[in-house]
Amino acid sequence: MEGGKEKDAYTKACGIIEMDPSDLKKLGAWRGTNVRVTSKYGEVVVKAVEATQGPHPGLAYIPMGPWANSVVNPNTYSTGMPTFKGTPVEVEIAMNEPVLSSVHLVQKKCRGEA
Amino acid sequence: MSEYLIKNGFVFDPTQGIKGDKADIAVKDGKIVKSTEISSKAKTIDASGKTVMAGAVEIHAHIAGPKVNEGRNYRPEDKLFTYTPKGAGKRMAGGFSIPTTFKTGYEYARMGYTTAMEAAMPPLFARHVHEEIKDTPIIDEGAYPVFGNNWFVMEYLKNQEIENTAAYISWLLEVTKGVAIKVVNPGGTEAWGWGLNCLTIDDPVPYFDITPAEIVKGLIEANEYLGLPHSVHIHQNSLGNPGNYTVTLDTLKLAEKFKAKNKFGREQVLHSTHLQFHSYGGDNWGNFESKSKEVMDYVNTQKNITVDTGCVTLDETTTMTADGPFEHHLTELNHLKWANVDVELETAAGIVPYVYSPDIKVCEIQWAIGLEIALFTKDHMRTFITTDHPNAGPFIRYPRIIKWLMSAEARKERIDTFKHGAKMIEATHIAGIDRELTLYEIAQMTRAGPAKSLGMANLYGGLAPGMDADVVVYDFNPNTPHKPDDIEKAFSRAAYVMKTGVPVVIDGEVVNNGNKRTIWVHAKVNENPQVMRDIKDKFLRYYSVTQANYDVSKHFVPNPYVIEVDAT
Amino acid sequence: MSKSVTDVICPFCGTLCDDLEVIVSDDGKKIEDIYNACAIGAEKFMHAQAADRVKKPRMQQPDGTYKEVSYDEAVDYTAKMFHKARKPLMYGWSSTSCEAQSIGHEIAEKAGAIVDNTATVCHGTTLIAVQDVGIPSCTLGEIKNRADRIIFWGCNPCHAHPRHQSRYSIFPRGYFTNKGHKNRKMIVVDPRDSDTAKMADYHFKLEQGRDYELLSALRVALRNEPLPETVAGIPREKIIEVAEVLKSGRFGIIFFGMGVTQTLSKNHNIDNAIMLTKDLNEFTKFSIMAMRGHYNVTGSGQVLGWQFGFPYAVDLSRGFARYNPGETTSNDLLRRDEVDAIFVLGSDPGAHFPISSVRKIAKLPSVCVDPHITPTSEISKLHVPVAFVGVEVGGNCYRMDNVPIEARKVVDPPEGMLTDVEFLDRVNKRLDQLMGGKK
Amino acid sequence: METVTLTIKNQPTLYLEADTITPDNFSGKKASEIAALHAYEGRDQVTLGKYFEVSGEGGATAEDTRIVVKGNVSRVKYIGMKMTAGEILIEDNPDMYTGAWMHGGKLTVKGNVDAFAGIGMKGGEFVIEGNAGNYLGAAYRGDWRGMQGGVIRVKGKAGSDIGYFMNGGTIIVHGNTDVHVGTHMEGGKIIIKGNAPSKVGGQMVGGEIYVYGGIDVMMPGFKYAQDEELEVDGEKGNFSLFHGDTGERHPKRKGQIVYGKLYLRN
Repeated sequence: MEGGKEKDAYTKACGIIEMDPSDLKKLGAWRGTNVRVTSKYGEVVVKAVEATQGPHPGLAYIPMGPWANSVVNPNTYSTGMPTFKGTPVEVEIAMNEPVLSSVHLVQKKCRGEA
Repeated sequence: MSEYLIKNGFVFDPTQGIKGDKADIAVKDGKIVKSTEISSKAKTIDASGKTVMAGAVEIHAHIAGPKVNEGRNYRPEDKLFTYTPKGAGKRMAGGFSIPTTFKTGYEYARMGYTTAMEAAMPPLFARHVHEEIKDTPIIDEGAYPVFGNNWFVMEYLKNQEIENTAAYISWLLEVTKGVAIKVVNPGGTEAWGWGLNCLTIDDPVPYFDITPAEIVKGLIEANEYLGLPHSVHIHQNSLGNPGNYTVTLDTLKLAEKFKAKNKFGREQVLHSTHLQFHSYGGDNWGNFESKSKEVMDYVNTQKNITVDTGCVTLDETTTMTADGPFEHHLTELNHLKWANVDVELETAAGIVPYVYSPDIKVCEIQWAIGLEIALFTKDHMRTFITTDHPNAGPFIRYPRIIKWLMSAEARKERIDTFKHGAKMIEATHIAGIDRELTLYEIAQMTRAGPAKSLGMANLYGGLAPGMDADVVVYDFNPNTPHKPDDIEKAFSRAAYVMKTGVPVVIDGEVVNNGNKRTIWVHAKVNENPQVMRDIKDKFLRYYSVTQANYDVSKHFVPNPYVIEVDAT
Repeated sequence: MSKSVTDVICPFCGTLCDDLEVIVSDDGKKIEDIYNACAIGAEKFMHAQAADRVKKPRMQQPDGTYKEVSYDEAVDYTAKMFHKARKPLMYGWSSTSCEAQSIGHEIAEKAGAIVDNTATVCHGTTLIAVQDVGIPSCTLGEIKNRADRIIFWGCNPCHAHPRHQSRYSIFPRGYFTNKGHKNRKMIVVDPRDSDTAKMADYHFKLEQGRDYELLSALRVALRNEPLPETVAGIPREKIIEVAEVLKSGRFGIIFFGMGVTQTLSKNHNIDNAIMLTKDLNEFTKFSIMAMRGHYNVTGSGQVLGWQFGFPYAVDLSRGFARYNPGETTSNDLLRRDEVDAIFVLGSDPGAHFPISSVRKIAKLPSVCVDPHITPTSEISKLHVPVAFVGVEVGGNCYRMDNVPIEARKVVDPPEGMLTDVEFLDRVNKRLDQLMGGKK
Repeated sequence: METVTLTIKNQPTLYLEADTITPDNFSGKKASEIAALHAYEGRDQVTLGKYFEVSGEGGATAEDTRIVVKGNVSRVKYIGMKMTAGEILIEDNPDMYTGAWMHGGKLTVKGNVDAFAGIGMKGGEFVIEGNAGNYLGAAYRGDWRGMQGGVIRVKGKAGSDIGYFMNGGTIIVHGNTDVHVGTHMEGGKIIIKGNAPSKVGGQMVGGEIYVYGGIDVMMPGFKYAQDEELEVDGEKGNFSLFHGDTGERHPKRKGQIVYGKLYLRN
């Protein structure tokens, strides 16, 4: 994260969704499968990984960065703070779609291409 | 260089004993000079029909540092509809009870104050205090580091090690760029580390095996050993509690056996601050009453004590003090928002908003006590006007306090609008006092007196040749009839203020940001390897910062005025 | 010959460790090694040394690519943007020095800007809560020396503040805590089995979004009032047990993080946590502290505080300062199209704001001042690289407990590279010229 | 009573801050003088006349002055701020701070209001025929003195944080609300005729909250006291009374603890 946001390491650390092993199984995904995460507010392709800090069936976690922010609830309830935590999402397999780097993801979203 | 002649004003200068005589004040290169020393090119300021005094000196206010800023940040409602927009050469300025740094500088200057002391600097936060001082325009400022609950001080004084205490004080003044020894609720604030307090001068401090009385005596002794410009400056135990005047007298009596030793002309060994909060009788809020007479009868007999009033102004304000347990007590009483910071090894601080309402009996009595202290005073060179800003009210109310002190009619008008006037009169002396202070006495209480108590009488508070050219002209003619409100109006917006030779206020408006200085005291002592070892050890084991990152580096004090003391 | 620089401040997180030792090459240009830092902090220092670092300002071209421009052109573009805009947003300020913040505020006054810092998406809701109910707190050394009850609520210091537990909260042996972690009971509240939660004596694995109810329940338990069978998925008996544990300590502390500030109820969660702390002070001594993220977000709040009276989201557009989160906060301003230009320094909203806000930034005249290439720099009209504060230039910073610590310079910046202070100073002067002495 | 009609003719590109639109400011003024009153768009000081067609003139006093605001005012803030008397009718949807710090008079909005409407309200009558945003009748940041008096009636639904730090007066919402109703409430009355999802009456010290619909999750610090037959907003109903928030401090009166009251309609 402090090593450079255009770098692969950032994508590896944050372009992921941590899921409970039982949820992965239900989805038919393996560790490292690319998945599409969709909420009321947007969608993003990230890599599914097994939660290291678990277990928590039904609960998934995209750490931070533009991947998470593509799907979070921007409602601030007039406090200035978007509702970053607790957004209901759907996860589906997206085997053939790439996980974009932070810079590319944001650029594409801003151009309306993603 | 610049020369000025302030002509034909009615001059009040206690340092020279001038009591309203018409006189001219000559200024050359930032200093007061004899009229014969300036050339014909000197710029003339016509002060005829007006009052001329030296720049006023604030001896005790909370205007810079962590708790002041927490007060600002946690009270957005204190700024609501109070802002003055930016102007030519002036930053925007806002806040009522806790103004921004810019507003602090501007408002002091507009009232004719040219020097102010921040009354409680937590050493660990000294850098923050100086950052704010740097951003406060016009006025000279200094800050008192707090010592009364400091682990080094308590450990040395437990063994009566005065020399080590003095060496530690000398070190701390230098690394924090501090001015004097401040003591707040000695021992009680350390006890607050465990949620406890010391309410008398003999309550032992948990774990440290020392009493508040021993801390105060030891620090007085160390102060005089060093010969610092100011004396020990104390906020006593049991502040704000009914019946606390006995604790106050007990503490003041500790000064009796000490004598001032310094080269600065200071005569007192103890300055007792915001005495109003410490002059309470009764044993609960129901039978709460004034004990100002008992306290001032003692103070009047003791030349080695100076005091300031801590006058209640009857405003909504923000209380803030290093007396952590007191603020917890207050929030339990008024249920308003409470902020607290305990500072490792050193001190603590608390903040609670407070509404001094003229409809509440206790507040009315507190208002009376503050004024009574000033009115019972026999020697106005030893009693100074403060509001303990912002604790008893904001400093912008000084002109109103001056009005109340100079006019029995103004006091009566105020009392007449109180909801519990009759009960208040029963519990106080104020209604029976017809004394009206003179402009000369006001000049003593706001200029010459505090400057002398600070040991800075050679610089501030007077108009004698050689002193800093801090000169104020008020649009007030003492020889013509006036209404009480004219006093308040004149002192609120000075007609002309000069700070070290630079005109900073004209017709009540700031015209120049001046050449503000930060004052600190460099007290030289003999090398003391033991104390240096103790300091190193405490940083390694108990502090959360390294010793190398504790010093306030020089660039935080860009325009210093260093007072040198040699105690070797 | 290499030389060692000691007592170096780590410009990563709000823990602001000040005991790093950095080994620097003899010419003062290269960092060779770092001691005492956590992995993230060490990476921050090494990143400054990256060979592919951008060294010149870059202007976005119509096709979306970037072209190098001079610092003079960058200063001119930035000043003209401020001159033209009627309500610019100046966002970030958390990864820079107080000196830079102060010059930024001067520009903001002239431009009628809104100054907002990263608290707006981290602990802004904490600041709202503090304004509503206050905050009993302390410095980190107090915790090291006294604390025997430690709560981590919605935070995971094992990952986000790696040295927090060893330096201040769990392991150190202090004056009254000479047995280190054996003196302390640790309670973690987190819906996940985080690595921090795994170390705890008690772990409340609560339902997502029910922090407010659980905090209330602990307060009800302290007053011995009846409770429902479960609250937030936690059984009543457990809540009562933990309330007793908290009461029985001699000095307790609640640390909380974005797990509470960003969850439903937001400021109310913190408000209730503060009130729980206040309640506990009727039984023992208790404090509460926000685990601040960026190393100098606290400093931004301090400087804004003494200059304007508000800790973030300060609207100077009408020539005086106003503040109201929900209106003057970056994400509300962007969502509602309230601003007509954006200047970013010391943060990366492109990565940290919801994508709907980021799209708005991309459409506005925009300047991003950042040593790194970031998602923000790559959607801004102008990217201005600067020296790393805390590595290549010093400056004052404030730790999460508001303790001021002055960051040190360790190595020289690349030749010709401006610092934040230098760049802002030039923009300020250029803006004065453009305004012709007015405003 | 004289009527001044403001019809918006130019939309601001940013937002217009028009705290001068009150009967207090309009009284005693002709149309041309009203058009010359100041407003702000960003850092630019502008006049009302730049954005509004002004017709009619103010009455002799605020009490005798009625203002009708026509057209799309969704980018206009602060209409009716600090008004003390007279009437304002807004035919469309005004933005934030409508009727903020209102002291008296009557303010009617035909459409919806955005956040912070009626904050710090002290008196008067405020009717919103559409929906209200967040922080309706709430306190300004940091102030422990929220709504003190007056009546706010919302015919539609309301957002979160209504009646935050409320001390007096009445808020009636005919529809549903979002989370946090009457948080830190110390006095006054909130009536919700629809549902309130959760966090209702949290940290409540005093005052009354009525909920006719459902609450998904109750706060833990509310304990059932008794059922009561009451007349509320002109209609009779049977309610279950809960006392709370028991996690909060509560004053005592005549030896009895005084709780906040939460009434759920049976």
